[in-house]
Amino acid sequence: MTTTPTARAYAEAPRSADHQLSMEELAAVIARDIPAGAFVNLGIGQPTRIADHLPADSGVVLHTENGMLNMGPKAEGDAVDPDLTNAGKVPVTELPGTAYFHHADSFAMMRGGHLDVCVLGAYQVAFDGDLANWTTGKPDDIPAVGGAMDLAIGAKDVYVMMTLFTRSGEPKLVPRCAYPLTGIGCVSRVYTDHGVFDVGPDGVRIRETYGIGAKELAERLGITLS
Amino acid sequence: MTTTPTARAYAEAPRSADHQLSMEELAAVIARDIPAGAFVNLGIGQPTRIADHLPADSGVVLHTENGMLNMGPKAEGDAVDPDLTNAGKVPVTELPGTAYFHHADSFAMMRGGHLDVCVLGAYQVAFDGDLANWTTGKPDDIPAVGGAMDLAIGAKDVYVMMTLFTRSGEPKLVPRCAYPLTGIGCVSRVYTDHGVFDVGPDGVRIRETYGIGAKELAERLGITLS
Amino acid sequence: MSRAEIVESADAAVAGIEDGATVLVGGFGLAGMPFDLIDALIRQGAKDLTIVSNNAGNGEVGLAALLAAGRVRKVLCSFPRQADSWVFDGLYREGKIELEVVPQGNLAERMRAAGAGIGAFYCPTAVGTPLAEGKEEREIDGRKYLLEYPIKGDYALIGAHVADALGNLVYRKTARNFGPVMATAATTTIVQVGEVVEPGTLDPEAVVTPSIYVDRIVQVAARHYTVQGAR
Amino acid sequence: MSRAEIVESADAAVAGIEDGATVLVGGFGLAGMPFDLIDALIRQGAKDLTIVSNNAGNGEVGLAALLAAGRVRKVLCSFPRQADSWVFDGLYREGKIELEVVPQGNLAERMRAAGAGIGAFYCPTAVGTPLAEGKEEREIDGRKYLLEYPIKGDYALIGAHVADALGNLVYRKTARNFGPVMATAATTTIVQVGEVVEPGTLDPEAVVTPSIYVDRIVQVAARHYTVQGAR
Repeated sequence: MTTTPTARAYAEAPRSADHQLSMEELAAVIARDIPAGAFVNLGIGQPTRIADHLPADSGVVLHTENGMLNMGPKAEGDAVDPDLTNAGKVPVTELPGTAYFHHADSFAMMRGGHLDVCVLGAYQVAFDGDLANWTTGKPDDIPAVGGAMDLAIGAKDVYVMMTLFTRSGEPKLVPRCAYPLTGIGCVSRVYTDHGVFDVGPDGVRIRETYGIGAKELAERLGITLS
Repeated sequence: MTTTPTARAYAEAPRSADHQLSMEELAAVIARDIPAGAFVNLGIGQPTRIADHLPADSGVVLHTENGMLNMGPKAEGDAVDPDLTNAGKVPVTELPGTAYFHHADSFAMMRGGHLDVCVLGAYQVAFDGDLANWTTGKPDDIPAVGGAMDLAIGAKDVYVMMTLFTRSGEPKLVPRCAYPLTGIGCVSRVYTDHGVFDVGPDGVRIRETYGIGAKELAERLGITLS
Repeated sequence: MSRAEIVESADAAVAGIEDGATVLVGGFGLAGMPFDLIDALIRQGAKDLTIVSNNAGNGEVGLAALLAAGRVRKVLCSFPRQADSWVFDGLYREGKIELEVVPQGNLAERMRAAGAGIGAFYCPTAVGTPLAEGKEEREIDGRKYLLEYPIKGDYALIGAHVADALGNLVYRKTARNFGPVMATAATTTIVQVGEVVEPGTLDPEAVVTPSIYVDRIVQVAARHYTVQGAR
Repeated sequence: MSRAEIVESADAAVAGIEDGATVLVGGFGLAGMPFDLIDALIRQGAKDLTIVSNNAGNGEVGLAALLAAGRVRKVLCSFPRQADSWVFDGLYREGKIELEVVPQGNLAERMRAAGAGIGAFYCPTAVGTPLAEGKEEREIDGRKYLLEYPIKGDYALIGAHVADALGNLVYRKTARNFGPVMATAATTTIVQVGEVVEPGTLDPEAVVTPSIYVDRIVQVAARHYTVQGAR
């Protein structure tokens, strides 16, 4: 089913920062890379922060899979409306030019490839773009997938935002995912606190590094620099 | 593909009229048989007349497959609006409680079996309910199907309204259709100027006769009375 | 389905739901959840139900209360596990309830297929994942798809904003979610609304669920639950 | 597709349509037919086109004029033959144009599938008829279905009523017909509207085509053609 992850991997003169990025700084980096006017879905959790870093004039239109385009910021105080939430069920607002639609239309929009970018969290991403972000597969875990598998295959570009290492120091960008897959070969770019990577059929490539050299990063991940 | 039409056919004490019905009278008969509150699609041509014979309090809701429920009568004079037509492209009106929808939603409504009754014209109907109404199959005929095949399989009950015989006297209710089929086993009842028939997997049964005895009618059609 | 019936109470609306029925329940979390109909269903007593819904209940209300009452044999949903889904979690861990996890988009599209007369469809979601197990895979134009079958309900319980007396419905903001799709996919669609108006009041261009999909309507008092932050 | 572009003329709207392109053309008869865009396409000169539309032109205007100009290699439609379809009829009988007849509902659903990422679907229409030839048949739950594939367009030309500056669209009455479905099924969707308004003017509950599906918009003057009685 999944293809063997290619051993070919390379890095060329990556941009860099002199320190590991916080999730907030990383959100700003991703916001910078989202093209003006793009239609974007920001997954539940960390990716939600990216919205705060989009320039007001970016013209980026946010989609939420529970049935809305042109979603505005989180609702506060009196603006909270139980009939208006994002996919994480957090109360949000609408912007001028909002459109509402039902779930089948909303997922048709995603799965038909109309979104430009989707940003998701992940447990693991493989060098070839395989994604694992829906279940740890532990026996006592109650499985729950939500829209994860639809989002994974649904945008022109699927970005992942995550810490590069687990708390115990294991890489989450890996030759092959150990966790149950969400989608195969679906991720094109991985944004982490230690650096940014392109992934896909041609393997992994370091784009930027933060607080670590490309050579050292490649070694920690088992990437062969070409 | 089509099942062999059953030879079993019967008639039991049909109601009758002392004369062949005009298409206008036949429209009134069909209107009488449409249940109050039903959702109904009336095909292009003769079936359109049925609308004029529905009692004002029938609560029948008319569907037109180009995207409308609760269609009103034909538009006259200033009421003509080029953006509001029926499936025959005749200008119509809307009634209070109209809903508009696009073509995929409209045909989903039909094909999902939500309409109670659809009334269609026909070239031929077979005893087992096969329908031929879209093309004569002549070599110089330009094929054109429109919504005929979707309508044929789309309603809980598909009625046909037609003259029983061609101008040259050939029956149009036949053991097996000679014309290319529109749908198999889809018609449940056939309303004609000479009588009304149930058709289907159990064969043909005379329900009513107009200006002809059941025995004579059965003979002309080659129906064996049981 | 002939013309929609306006009934006097939520209890009248859910009358006749049989033991063992498959019931589609609208709502995404709390938005669009038909609380009054679910409460009436608990009073009505039907058991051994299969529930199709995005989630498996929040806190102690709505679906969670139906589950707690022991009426549900099986849940078909995309996301049972939530911060406040302790009722479901407990039943599941005790082996007292069956669970079938369906990707959210498949849940919607499979119900649409049921309503639209589609026999099955090839869908790109879940290819190569554990949820592909047992499903037919086919490559079309170089992409892999799984064959997905319709999900049909005996009943749908949905919450809408306003109905007209014919049964046309409009929804409010993201509370629309699964309502319009479920209305098409059930043999009998039962709707609670905040208001019933005369035909001709709703804009025909803005009707979301045409009357043909609606069987019973009950008007209920507005009720707002706390919005929680779990998916 | 990034944000919709509002262009100054129908000519600018159809710029770049390549020879050999597949173009979805909205309208059911004359209602919703994007006349200005078609006229501009004739001026633009693209040839060898495949046209997907419900009909194959009426009288001498719109699609009929495009056909008469010799730009169309193939028509994929449900109902070419009409009382006033003499342009198509002539070309067809002379063998100068290819025709693929598709049931009207399949035309709509196959475009929906293209827009929704569905690889193929099993549909009950046309089973046992000449239009089933060459199609895969499968029995599901005791009913027979044919396998139908998506119809994708390189371009869609559609007529809508009002757009907002982001590209959200509303339609008018039965002129809605194929527009919303075609908008989802084309790589580039080009829309003519009677009016462009500021974002926030359209009711978010009543938007029929969300802006994500729209690439170019041109505002045109109202133009009414005689309504004919042919299907």
